[in-house]
Amino acid sequence: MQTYKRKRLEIVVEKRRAPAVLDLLDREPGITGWTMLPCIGGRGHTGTRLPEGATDALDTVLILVVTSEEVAHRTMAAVLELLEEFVGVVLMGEVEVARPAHF
Amino acid sequence: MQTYKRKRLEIVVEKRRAPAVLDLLDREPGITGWTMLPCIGGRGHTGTRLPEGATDALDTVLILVVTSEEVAHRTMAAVLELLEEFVGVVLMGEVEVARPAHF
Amino acid sequence: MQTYKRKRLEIVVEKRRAPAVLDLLDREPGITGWTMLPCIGGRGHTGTRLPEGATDALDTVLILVVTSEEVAHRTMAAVLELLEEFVGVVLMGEVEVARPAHF
Amino acid sequence: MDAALANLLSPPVLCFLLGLLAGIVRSDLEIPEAVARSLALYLIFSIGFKGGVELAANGDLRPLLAPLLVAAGLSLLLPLPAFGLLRLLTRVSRVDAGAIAAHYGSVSIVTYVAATSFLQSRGIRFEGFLAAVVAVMETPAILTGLLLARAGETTGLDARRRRELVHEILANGSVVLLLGSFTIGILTGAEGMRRLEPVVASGFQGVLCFFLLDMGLLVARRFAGFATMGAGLLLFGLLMPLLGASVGLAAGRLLGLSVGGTALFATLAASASYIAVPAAMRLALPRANPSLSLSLALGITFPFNLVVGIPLYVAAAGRLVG
Amino acid sequence: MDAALANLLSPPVLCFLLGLLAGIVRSDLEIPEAVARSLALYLIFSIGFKGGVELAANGDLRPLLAPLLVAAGLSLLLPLPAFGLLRLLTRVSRVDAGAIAAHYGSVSIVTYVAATSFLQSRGIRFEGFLAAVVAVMETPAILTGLLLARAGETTGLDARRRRELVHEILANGSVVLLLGSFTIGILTGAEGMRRLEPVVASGFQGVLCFFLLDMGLLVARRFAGFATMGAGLLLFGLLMPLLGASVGLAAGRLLGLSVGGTALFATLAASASYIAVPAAMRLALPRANPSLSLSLALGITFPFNLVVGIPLYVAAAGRLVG
Amino acid sequence: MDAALANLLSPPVLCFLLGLLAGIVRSDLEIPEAVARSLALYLIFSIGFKGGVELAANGDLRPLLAPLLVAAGLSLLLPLPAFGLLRLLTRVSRVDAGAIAAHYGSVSIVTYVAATSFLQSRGIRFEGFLAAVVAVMETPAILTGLLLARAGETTGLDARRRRELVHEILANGSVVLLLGSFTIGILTGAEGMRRLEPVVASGFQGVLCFFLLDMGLLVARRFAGFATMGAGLLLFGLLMPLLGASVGLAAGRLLGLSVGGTALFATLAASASYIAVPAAMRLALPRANPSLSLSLALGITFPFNLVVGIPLYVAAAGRLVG
Ligand SMILES: Nc1ncnc2c1ncn2[C@@H]1O[C@H](COP(=O)(O)O)[C@@H](O)[C@H]1O
Ligand SMILES: Nc1ncnc2c1ncn2[C@@H]1O[C@H](COP(=O)(O)O)[C@@H](O)[C@H]1O
Ligand SMILES: Nc1ncnc2c1ncn2[C@@H]1O[C@H](COP(=O)(O)O)[C@@H](O)[C@H]1O
Ligand code: NA
Ligand code: NA
Ligand code: NA
Repeated sequence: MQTYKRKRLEIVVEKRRAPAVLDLLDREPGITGWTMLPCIGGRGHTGTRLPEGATDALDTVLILVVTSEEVAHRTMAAVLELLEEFVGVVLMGEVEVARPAHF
Repeated sequence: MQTYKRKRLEIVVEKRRAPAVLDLLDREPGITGWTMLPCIGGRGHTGTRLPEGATDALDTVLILVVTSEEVAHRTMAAVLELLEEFVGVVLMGEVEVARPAHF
Repeated sequence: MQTYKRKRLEIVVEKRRAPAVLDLLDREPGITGWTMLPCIGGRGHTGTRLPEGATDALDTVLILVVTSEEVAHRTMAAVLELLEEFVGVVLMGEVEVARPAHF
Repeated sequence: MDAALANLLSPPVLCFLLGLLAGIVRSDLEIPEAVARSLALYLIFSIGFKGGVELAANGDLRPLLAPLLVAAGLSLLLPLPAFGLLRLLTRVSRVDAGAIAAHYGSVSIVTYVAATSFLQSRGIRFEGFLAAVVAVMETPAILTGLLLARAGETTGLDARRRRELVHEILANGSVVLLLGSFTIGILTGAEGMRRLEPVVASGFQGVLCFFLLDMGLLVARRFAGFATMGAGLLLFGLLMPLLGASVGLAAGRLLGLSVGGTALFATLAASASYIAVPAAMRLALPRANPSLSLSLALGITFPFNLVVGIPLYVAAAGRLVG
Repeated sequence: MDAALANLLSPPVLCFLLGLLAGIVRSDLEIPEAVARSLALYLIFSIGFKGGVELAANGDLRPLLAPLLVAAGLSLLLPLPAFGLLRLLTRVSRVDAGAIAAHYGSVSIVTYVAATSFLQSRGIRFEGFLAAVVAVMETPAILTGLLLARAGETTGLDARRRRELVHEILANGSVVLLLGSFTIGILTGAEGMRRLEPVVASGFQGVLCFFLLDMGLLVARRFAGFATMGAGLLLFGLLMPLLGASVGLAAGRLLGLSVGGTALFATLAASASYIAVPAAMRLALPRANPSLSLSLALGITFPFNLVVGIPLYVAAAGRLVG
Repeated sequence: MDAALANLLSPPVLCFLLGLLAGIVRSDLEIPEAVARSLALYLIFSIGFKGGVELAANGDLRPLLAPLLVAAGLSLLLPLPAFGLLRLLTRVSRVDAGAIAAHYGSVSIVTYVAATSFLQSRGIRFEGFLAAVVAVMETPAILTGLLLARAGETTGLDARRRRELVHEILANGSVVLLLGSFTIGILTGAEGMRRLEPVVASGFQGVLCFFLLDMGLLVARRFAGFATMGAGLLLFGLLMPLLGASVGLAAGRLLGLSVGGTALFATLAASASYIAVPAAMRLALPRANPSLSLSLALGITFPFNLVVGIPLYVAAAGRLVG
């Protein structure tokens, strides 16, 4: 099966910052889509987070974006700037897709 | 630690189509397993999906499959054919495993 | 955007074994963080798991760890040893990050 | 007027408005999905069960037949004027028009539930078999919507897809639960009610309030999409319930239903599905844009019926039948 | 006969059958996991609390001791005939046989709950301390099952694993909740009941109905696995509850329990765990196939007990004791 | 003493202790997050609604003004001594001290709910408008905490962040729900209560029990963090509620509140937020360590207030006012 190379961004942010990140993605014309997954815990520089019955203040999500190399680099920089001092990580990996026009 | 190369497929589909995809995976003898994760939103050619209290009609899931290169290509083609006009994306990436017989 | 190479580990284990795995990660000084995601099903050598209303005994989670190549190899071996005869898979992939000190 | 105000100031409608307000100011108030969906199942179970118990008390199943047939007919036929109106007022594609038409031929269970709650608070009785009428109206519209959307296409659905679709229509979760609880109500009657009363009857208003709070949040989220939708679509979302209600009122009168029953028939015809039909549409018309029909059914028609429509239809039924 | 029909036509059993039917026709009806698990916690809390309150009313804790000891003994010993039957009737591995035997030595809380609901609807009283009996029967079977599965192995569990397992057995969530709510019932007595009555008592039947609806859906999903399981296993799933019930009836009679108490003892012995034991088995016997034991306990023994077994055991207890 | 024992042996507190115990022995008992959060929403809605209904019964809104102003003032000012104490007793950073101070200026709704439940069980009445007092105390402390944390920094928040923060404070989910349900209570009054009574009133104690069970589990999980926290912080978690309560008692007395009202005022001042403030702090002070403040508010101050504080404050209010 013929495939085409794309970049795969993974962004872990607090659920309450996700709308700001999604807004940013929606404003970047090179991005055709994203997928958001829930997290049930994490550890980083701001300590350990485990599910809390009482508050969702510490919940995080993982946002997955597949896009071209150029857009991926631009987006990575933009997201990191947006996050600023906020919690979060941005990862970039390789991925192959079969329908190049879709991404 | 010695590792072996495999392919890592990610399939995002509507929850209601997932059983059809899993059936397909279960019928392919080269595939030894899969993992399914819930999504809490997404955007693509069919618009934006966010969690709905009222209906689960728009819910999506992410299915992860680790398998050999050959089987991965075959499966990618088969899943895309199954999805046809339905919503969904299929991604293929590289991954290393330690227990080659397991995948 | 300048990026740095890291390894990306994915560990799928039963939810009840996750604390043991997280303990292991927390004791490895080279690891600065992890992210845990819920799974809603899976298939492997111990059969098919789908969500059960009655018991969470079969629930699994996916733990994501980004770290250096050396630590990743060490951790992969340690996790596989911990899992022993227990259910689970460990995958290693490539990833690029922008803030090298963070991982 | 008085009834309209009473409706507006009832706890369920106020909870809906609170949710709407919270959504509009983008509060982080959020009812977890798993719980909201369970509350919907509870509401469906309750109205089915109570309808069955009520029917068992009367003992006579004969008067059921005509209303059920008329209801199925309404569900099959209402997509036609809906489709016509959409082609007239808007520029949505044929596929989207078919999908939207299917939503409006079908019914909104929560709107029905809110209407029964309004009737109860006013002391107006209605026929127990109406729970079965709801179930019967849920899915026929899917067929018509599909035919409208696909008309002109040379290739229909292939055999497997057709089988899947029929299955989806018959085995739809809310239909199964509604008919099932209705049957359980008939089978267990007063004794069953004695056992379940604290849950299905006493708890009903409170659960409805929480559920409508969540509906308000969801409806507010839909508002964002209105900007890109065009005035024609918004107009459709207000005209279609009035058209449906008129047909429903006429049908209720012809069937000789009580005031309450006629008002509920009108409410059903006026309402648009956002549980059963969206699910079926993902299978029947995967290329239809689901946000479009949900924004209309959930964002416009649902609040319109809840706040303005229900007291209006009850008043009209009172004039026509009472 | 009459009792069997009354059981079949009770709301809880009908809800179970509705879920079963929905599952068989592969309806998309689905109770969110988070809610289903919470309903199970509610049921456990309620029976524990009510048992404790009942015991506090009688005041006398002495009659507790013998039943608790016998119950623990039953849980420890029942895996032995279960294991024997499995080796006789089926070809499952030693590890799987041990795991399955552990499930059958332990108990199903939901089956117990359904039995108390059946007794209540027939006006048959039972001893309050039985809630503690349930707790005591949950985990000893795990030890026996483990020993059976590992017999013949030269290496046992290492020290850490053994510690983990003992912890799992003692700190198992349902055991802790059941004993805890039982204790809270004893400590707060009638005054506690006055405060919690609307939730733990009035709501009980309704919650049980919803929970059994979900159980029906889960059981139907298990049916798919039967094709590959072989007739011997299915037979075991029907024989073992009858054997367990006989032992339980005898034990109840020996202990001098009431008709209701004896019937519940039989039900407990006849039932198989699908909450506490599966969890412990993942730790004790990770290589055992969890689908196998769940398919048996959930797919065969649970529906058999719910629909046929409970009225049977109650009738037998009536003859034996009444 | 008697009251303290009665509190300790009440179902809600025993459920909390059960959860605590289960958490300490690391049981796998777990209430799904989605359900726990929904129970919290239920509790918030119930106290708001009941407060509103109560106020509507008295008809007079005037006595509301002074308590609301004083409450807002307390929330604004209490972070000052909290910050001072923290700098004195501990070595946490300025940012963390500001964040923690904000939590303690604000209030814990669940502590308030537990206090009303305690008052009810003792037959002590309190003013209905206190539900509004809770809402008013939730967020002002955030401002003070933020100013304290940022004092000395040359650059404040930029305009966008400031807008976001004001929004977070005003549109915070629990504030909106509390004020909203309070308003619905006022608008629908006795008639609304008649409809919602089975859910918001009868069910209250039972839901509180389940919620506190989960709180116990969460609190136990926090204990693990204590090892690294230092004695100064733990001391702060015990001293600050006493200081807050004293101020609250004085305020209640000055405002001429009833014994119950004064005790609730004290409880509010003594309690620390773990719903509204943590959410706002993620935006206002993202670099603050959220585990630190949650461990204090949830792990020390909450159990202290629940088990020891509430009966103490009620007794003190009785002396001061009664
Ligand atoms: N090395 C890592 N590997 C995987 N996930 C991480 C890592 N570091 C941080 N995270 C995730 O990012 C979240 C925020 O990290 P931080 O901003 O460092 O507190 C954490 O809660 C984790 O979910
Ligand atoms: N470029 C993308 N990156 C990540 N996820 C995507 C992308 N495009 C689509 N998706 C996911 O696939 C789902 C279906 O996409 P579509 O069929 O294009 O509507 C979306 O809801 C997303 O969850
Ligand atoms: N080939 C695979 N690809 C993706 N996930 C897998 C694969 N094999 C196993 N898994 C996951 O790992 C879990 C345990 O696998 P196992 O230990 O083989 O039963 C399964 O339930 C799956 O979630
Ligand atoms: Na309609
Ligand atoms: Na048993
Ligand atoms: Na305070």
